[in-house]
Amino acid sequence: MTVGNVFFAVASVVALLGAFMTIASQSPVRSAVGLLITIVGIAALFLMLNAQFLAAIQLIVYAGAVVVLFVFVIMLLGPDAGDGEGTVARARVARYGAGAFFALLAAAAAHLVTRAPDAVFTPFGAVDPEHGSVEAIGRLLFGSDVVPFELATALLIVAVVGAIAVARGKPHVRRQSKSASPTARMFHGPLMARDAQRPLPTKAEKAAKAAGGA
Amino acid sequence: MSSLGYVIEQYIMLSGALFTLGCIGFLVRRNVLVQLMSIELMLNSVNLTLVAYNRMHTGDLNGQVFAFFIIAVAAAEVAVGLAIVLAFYRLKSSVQSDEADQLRH
Amino acid sequence: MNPVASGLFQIAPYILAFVVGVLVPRRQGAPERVAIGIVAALALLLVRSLWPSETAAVADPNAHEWKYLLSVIVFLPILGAIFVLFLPRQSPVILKRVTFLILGLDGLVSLDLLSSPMTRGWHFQHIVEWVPAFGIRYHVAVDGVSMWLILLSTLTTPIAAYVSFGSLKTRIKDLCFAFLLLHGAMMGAFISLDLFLFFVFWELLLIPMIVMIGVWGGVEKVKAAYKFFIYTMVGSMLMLAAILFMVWNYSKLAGYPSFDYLALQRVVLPRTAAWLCFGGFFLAFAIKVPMFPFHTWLPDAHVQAPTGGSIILAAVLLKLGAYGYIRFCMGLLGGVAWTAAATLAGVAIGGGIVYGALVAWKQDDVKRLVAYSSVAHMGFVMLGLFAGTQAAMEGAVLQMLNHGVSTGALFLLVGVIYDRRHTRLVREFGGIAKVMPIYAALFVIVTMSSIGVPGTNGFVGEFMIVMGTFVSQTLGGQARLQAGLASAGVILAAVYMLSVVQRVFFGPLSNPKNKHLRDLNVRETIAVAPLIALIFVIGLFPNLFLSRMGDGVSAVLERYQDSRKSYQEQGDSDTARLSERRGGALELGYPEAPQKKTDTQPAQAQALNAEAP
Amino acid sequence: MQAILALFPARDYTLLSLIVLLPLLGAAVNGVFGKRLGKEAVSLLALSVIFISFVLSVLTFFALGHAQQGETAARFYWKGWEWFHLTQQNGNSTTLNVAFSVDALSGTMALIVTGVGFLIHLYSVSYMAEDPGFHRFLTYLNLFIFSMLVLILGDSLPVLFVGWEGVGLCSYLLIGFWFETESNAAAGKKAFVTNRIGDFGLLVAMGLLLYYTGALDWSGIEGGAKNLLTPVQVWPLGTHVPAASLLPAGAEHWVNMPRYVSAATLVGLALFLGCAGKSAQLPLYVWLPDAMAGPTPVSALIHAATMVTAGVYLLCRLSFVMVLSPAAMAVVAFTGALTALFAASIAFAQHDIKKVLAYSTVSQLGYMFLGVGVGAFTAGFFHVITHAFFKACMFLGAGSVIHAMHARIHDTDASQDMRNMGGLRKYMPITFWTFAASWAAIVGFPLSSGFFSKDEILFKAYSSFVNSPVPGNTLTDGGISMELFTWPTWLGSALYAMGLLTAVMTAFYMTRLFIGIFFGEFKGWKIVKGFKEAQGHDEADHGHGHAHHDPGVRLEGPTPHESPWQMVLPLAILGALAAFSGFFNANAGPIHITPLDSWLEPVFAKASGAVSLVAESESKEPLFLGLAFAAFAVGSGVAYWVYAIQKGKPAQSLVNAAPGFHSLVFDKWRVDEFYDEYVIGAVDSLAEFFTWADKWIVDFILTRVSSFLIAASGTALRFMQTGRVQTYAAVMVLGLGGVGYFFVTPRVEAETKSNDASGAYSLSAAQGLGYSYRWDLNNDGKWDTEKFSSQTRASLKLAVKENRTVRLEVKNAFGRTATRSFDFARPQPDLSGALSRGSPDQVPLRRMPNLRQLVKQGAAK
Repeated sequence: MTVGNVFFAVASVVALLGAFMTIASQSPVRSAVGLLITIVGIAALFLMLNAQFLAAIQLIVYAGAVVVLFVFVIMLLGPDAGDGEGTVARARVARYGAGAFFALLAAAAAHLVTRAPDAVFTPFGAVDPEHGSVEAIGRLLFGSDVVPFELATALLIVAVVGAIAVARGKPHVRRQSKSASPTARMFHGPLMARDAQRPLPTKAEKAAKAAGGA
Repeated sequence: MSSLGYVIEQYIMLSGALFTLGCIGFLVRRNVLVQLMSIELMLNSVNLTLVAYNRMHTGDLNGQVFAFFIIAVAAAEVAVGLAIVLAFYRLKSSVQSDEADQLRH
Repeated sequence: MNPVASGLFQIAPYILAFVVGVLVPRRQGAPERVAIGIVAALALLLVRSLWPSETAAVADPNAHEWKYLLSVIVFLPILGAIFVLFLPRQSPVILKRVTFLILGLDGLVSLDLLSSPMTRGWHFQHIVEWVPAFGIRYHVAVDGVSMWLILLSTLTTPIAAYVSFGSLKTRIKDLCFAFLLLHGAMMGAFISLDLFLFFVFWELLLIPMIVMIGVWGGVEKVKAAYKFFIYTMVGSMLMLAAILFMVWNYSKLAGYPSFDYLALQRVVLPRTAAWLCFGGFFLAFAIKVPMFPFHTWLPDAHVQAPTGGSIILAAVLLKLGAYGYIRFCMGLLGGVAWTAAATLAGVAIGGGIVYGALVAWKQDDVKRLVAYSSVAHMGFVMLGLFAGTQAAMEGAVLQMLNHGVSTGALFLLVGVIYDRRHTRLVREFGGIAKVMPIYAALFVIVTMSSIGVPGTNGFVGEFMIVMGTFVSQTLGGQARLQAGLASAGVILAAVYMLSVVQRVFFGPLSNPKNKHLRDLNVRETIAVAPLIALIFVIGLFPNLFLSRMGDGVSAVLERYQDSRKSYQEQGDSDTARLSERRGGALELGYPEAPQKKTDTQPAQAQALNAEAP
Repeated sequence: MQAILALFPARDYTLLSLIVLLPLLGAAVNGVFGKRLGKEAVSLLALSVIFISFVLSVLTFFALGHAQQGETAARFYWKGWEWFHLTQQNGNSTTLNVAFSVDALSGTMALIVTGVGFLIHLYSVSYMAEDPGFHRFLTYLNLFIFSMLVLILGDSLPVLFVGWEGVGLCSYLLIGFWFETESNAAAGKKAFVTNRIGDFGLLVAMGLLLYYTGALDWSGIEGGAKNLLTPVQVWPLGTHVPAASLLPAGAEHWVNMPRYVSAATLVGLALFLGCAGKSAQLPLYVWLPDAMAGPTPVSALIHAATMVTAGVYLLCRLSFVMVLSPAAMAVVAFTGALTALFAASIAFAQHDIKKVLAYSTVSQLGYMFLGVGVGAFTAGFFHVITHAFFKACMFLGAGSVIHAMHARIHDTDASQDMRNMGGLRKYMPITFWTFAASWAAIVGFPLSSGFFSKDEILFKAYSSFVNSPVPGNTLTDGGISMELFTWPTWLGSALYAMGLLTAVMTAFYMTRLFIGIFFGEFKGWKIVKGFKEAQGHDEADHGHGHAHHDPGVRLEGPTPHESPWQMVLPLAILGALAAFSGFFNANAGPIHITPLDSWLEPVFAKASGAVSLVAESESKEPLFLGLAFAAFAVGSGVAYWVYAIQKGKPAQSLVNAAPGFHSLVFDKWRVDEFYDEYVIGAVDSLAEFFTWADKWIVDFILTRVSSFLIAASGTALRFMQTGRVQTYAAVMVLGLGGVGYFFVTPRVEAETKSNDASGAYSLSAAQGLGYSYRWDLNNDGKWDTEKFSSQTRASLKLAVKENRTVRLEVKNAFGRTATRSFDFARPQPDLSGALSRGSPDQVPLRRMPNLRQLVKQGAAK
């Protein structure tokens, strides 16, 4: 029983427990905390796997940004963020079913692993000291993988813009389309009205405007 | 059990368990927020697998780089996903995914 | 003669045409008159350039062909459609002008097709590898058959657009986009010699067409658009299956895949498979033509479509079906086509010429009537194709042009009264020849063309088809009988067309709403004028057209015969095979086997290669 | 003449193009600019183009006369351009040119068309002067002359067909000239459609001619006419009639017995159908009386003088084809005679003077067909000429009368009713005298034109006999031999009897008309009240004859007066021609002046060879002459007695005695009603049925039912679509689980290859996720190696007739195993050496061509 063994055991149990908490707790805040715990556990496992940089990123991005974002949204929604009335009752069957499913899967996995007559574990080999270091990953990211890296930044920007665009909706101008049928919407779209409502200013109008402005 | 933490199979099984939990969470919970978190769980479990396999092949770091990109994508996804949750909440005054059944009509 | 005088002599006809054009229209302003005059002079120029000259047959027919011409014809409108997307929606004038400019430019460019004498073989051929792994190539070329359909299309689409711009006021940008895309896709379908490419264009043109029906159509437009779409789609899917089956067979037999028309011609399928493939192709084309009993989408689509859409639908889209039959059913599966010809000719006569005419007679809606008359006319076209003689085939191709011209003109003219009265029901009219004399005169002229009065275009086409059917060997002993029955169609055509003319134009002007109808305006006159001119040009000088399509048609027939011969040689054998390469001008651009790497070659070949010095 | 021939050689006679195109030019200019040119300019242009055309025709006529010497037919030819060509499957190409030619026949016809046409144009300028559509009218008339010239001068059937339908079109436009009246437009349509039925026949004739002779121009048809003597099976249509197998054996044999006619007969009948349509013969005559709805000059020009004779012209033109089929000739002759008789009987009871003239035209056309049908082409054509003169003159005279009456009565129908006329001799002397001349001609007054032409036809009807075109009267072709139809001996007598009877009737009703218009008291001071021309629709309206007509109120208005000179001049010219044109071909008794006969002889040379005279008929000629005179005397005498002396009382009492019969004749034997009911009605109900079927069978079954089926299955599948993301995700997970299970389960698959000849067999196992294998190849029940290895292939060799079972076990990455056994058996070798179908040995065989090619390539290198 080395330190590493213990570390792995603790980290994996923490990750599993956190995951369980995420999906099982009624309050979304608790779920978020569970997610946080899992993330920390996985970060620890990353350390075990010689992925120091990733562990850091995991903590920074997930714990620092994603979970915080979740919490913000939960705060924004207030009490509505929780499960509605009667949801728990409705979901009971599903919960029991899911529990049973998970137990079944666990049993199957255990069966597969233990019953294999000559189950041989594949140990990790010796590790390169450079493996997973910030320098090594940085070399890759700014070297051969620079294009996807830059694309990832683009993706993030697009995501931010998109998130703003989606979240910024104006409920008071929500358009009720004429017909519920998507086909009808396609053929009788609102474009006609738009054409009529926003004609381009004519030359005379422009001139009048300029004159009036002057 | 001295190999605890030093063989790939354990990481795979752990990751499988996390993935299954995430899956169950996504399927069972009706709360969109929790569903999103479940998706995060699944992504994390995949990351764990990638990194674990990468540990076996010490010659390159492609697995870790891939995991890095997954984290970036997950961040973007959460941002957009939460924005959609907000928009959805505005539409339905609820975050229960049962309400999101417009696809049917 | 001194050069000045000879120069004057050269341009005198154009000046005369111009003067006539300026003088003929009454009650028009000077700019309109000048415009008509210019159109008249240009029309004369077109006829003059079409006139077969002694120097036409150059030694090397491909010498002066610009190989990018077809690509320009196809992609000019498609790129134009994309360009239109960037124009402001609020300025319809700019949109209309740009669209018209592009369509007009396309028409002018397509006139260059006339520079080639269209001898046997492919012209303006252009081949680019597209997806080599699946044997898909960008292979475009024209022959004497497709060239005329392209020219018909480049003539009618601007007319249709011009008419639509006059009568449609909403969503102009979408309209421009649809017109350009539709035009490009139609051109593409006519020039593709790669079946994949063909299929892409074939499906592509569906989209703007249903949009055109569905957005600017009548009351039941969505239903009609759906009906059109689903009918066509059913056929297309079966055609796709047939194409893929043939490609699969080719790749199995030749060792490499190819979607190329020239390659697939060589595939000789076992009997059952050949019949199934033929069925797939034929259904797609029969729906498009349309042949009985797949015709019921046509009246609905025509009635609901706006005038411009109807013109394109009648003038070009229906031709795609007949063209597809010529190209693919007769070219790829000639044996089956030959065997089925007599039966199908019976369907074309009974279900097309007779049935279509009789049903047309009983219609109240003028557009519906014209739609059923299309069924009858296309029955003639299909009969010509089934007859399979040179005369009948030439007649059929010519009749396609005729139908495009005269039915296009009919739809245009029906659109005119629809614009005035917002109804097309025959009983709403009567005696309007009194208030719209020019309109009535033009309508009667087009009617005469439609019923095939000699001297107009309709006669030449029908006459050639009937005569070709009389002497047909494909139809066997029934040829004379079938030709006789088909010529009975000329009676029925007179019955239904003259009935509608009588009920709409003659008799007392009973409906007070019709008392103050305006006669044709300048826009409408300009739009219909080229069609009227073509009615007489084709009717009196059909050789201008036939001389350029004869070699193309004989090549089609040669292919048909070859295909039939290999089908007969195939007998009851249940394995597919490839027929011999024929070589020559007709196989120009055959997709040769890709250069194989040495290690994939069979062992024997390696051994042989090793032995060879 | 030499100068003309030098200027325009016979092979390139450009003058023809001028003759044809000048009227077109007139039509085009008048049609487009007519409204702005003014009436004077329009009439000047329209008249001058026709007149120039006429002058050129005269020139051409004399040039022809100059060129035609002796027995050879002169023919001037002008080719415009190549129209199109018809290429057949055997590569033969028939070129159709836009070409015109003129010979004695068409030259004469062109003379009549342009000459009579010009006179009628002149007449129309005055007659239509007040009409608002004046320029339109002259445009149509010019266009008609153009079409008619194309018809007669066209050098091939298709070019003729252009004119043929062109005149039909002009007729349509002119009948419906006053289109505001519904019935006029309907009459125009009726004319066009009926003509189209005839055109259908012509189209079929063209197809058959193309098929059998390979040509459509006159000389080509003449050259290939021999091929028309081919038997054609017309029944059964297929190999046999399937339904006939239900019949008793004898009947089945009778039904399925092949029946043949000669191609010439088919062509002849189809041609005759075309001619019957255009020339208003039974059963397609119905349009001509209705066509009188058009302006009177139109009736004179189109429906009396020129267009309706086009059928006779065509049969004369293709006389060499017609005589190849005695059967078709008999049909033509008999139909002609029957039409003549039938139409004459209708003319008895009509009051509308134009109607009487119309039926008399139909009747006279019947005469012409009778003449052509018995092979007397010259006689038939001569009647065309004389009829053109006297009937045009009568129509124009009638027009003049109507013009005068209309000025008084102002009612189109009433001003054509002869019960409102009478005594007009006093008011319109010139019209009277010209009308008298043409009356004399039509009733066969001795030495008038009609006397000669009719007498010739009647004589030939009795005496002619169309010979069989083949010796022995049996056609043999390709093992089929058939008897041709021969003329029965009684046919000539029967035709003659019908013709003679018609002559009597013609004399009677024409005299009745003549007396009714010009003699007695003028009755137009009062109008016959309630006059309605019989349309045959309303029984009660005229069911009891005209006994009940009340004399109406006295009308105010001018007295009838003679027409202006533009109308009178044509009348005078035509009247003179009607009186004296008989001497173009006078052949009766002692008179024997036959320039026309010798003029046309070369044209009909080929045809007249096939016709012979019945023995001893020459000697009976005086008898026939006497009979013809008797027919005239009896017919007109009785009419004079009835209508002039007795003032119509005998006729009145006859009508009163048999009112039903009279109304039947008055209603034109109710043929129109019969057609409406049974022919049009049948087509109409077929169309109704098709329309119904289109909606409820084609569209319903094909579209609605299939769309309903698809919609129903869609509805069923819709229950699976809850619209909730989680449901979809759950299904996804289930699917994923399935895939996982599939991967976790090991499976044994192996491809076996066997070669029975050598006894070598091999197995190659499929690979999978982490698979390892162990084998039991020697069939001992134990694994060859206990440990799993990566060996995937195994091979074994068997002796003849040896059986072996091989087992294979597979373990996958999860340690699960699966086992399967494979049986091998080597059969007794097949010594015959034949390879069974589908055996693997065939695989290399099929590849042989490739191998051979490779060898060839290698050799080439």
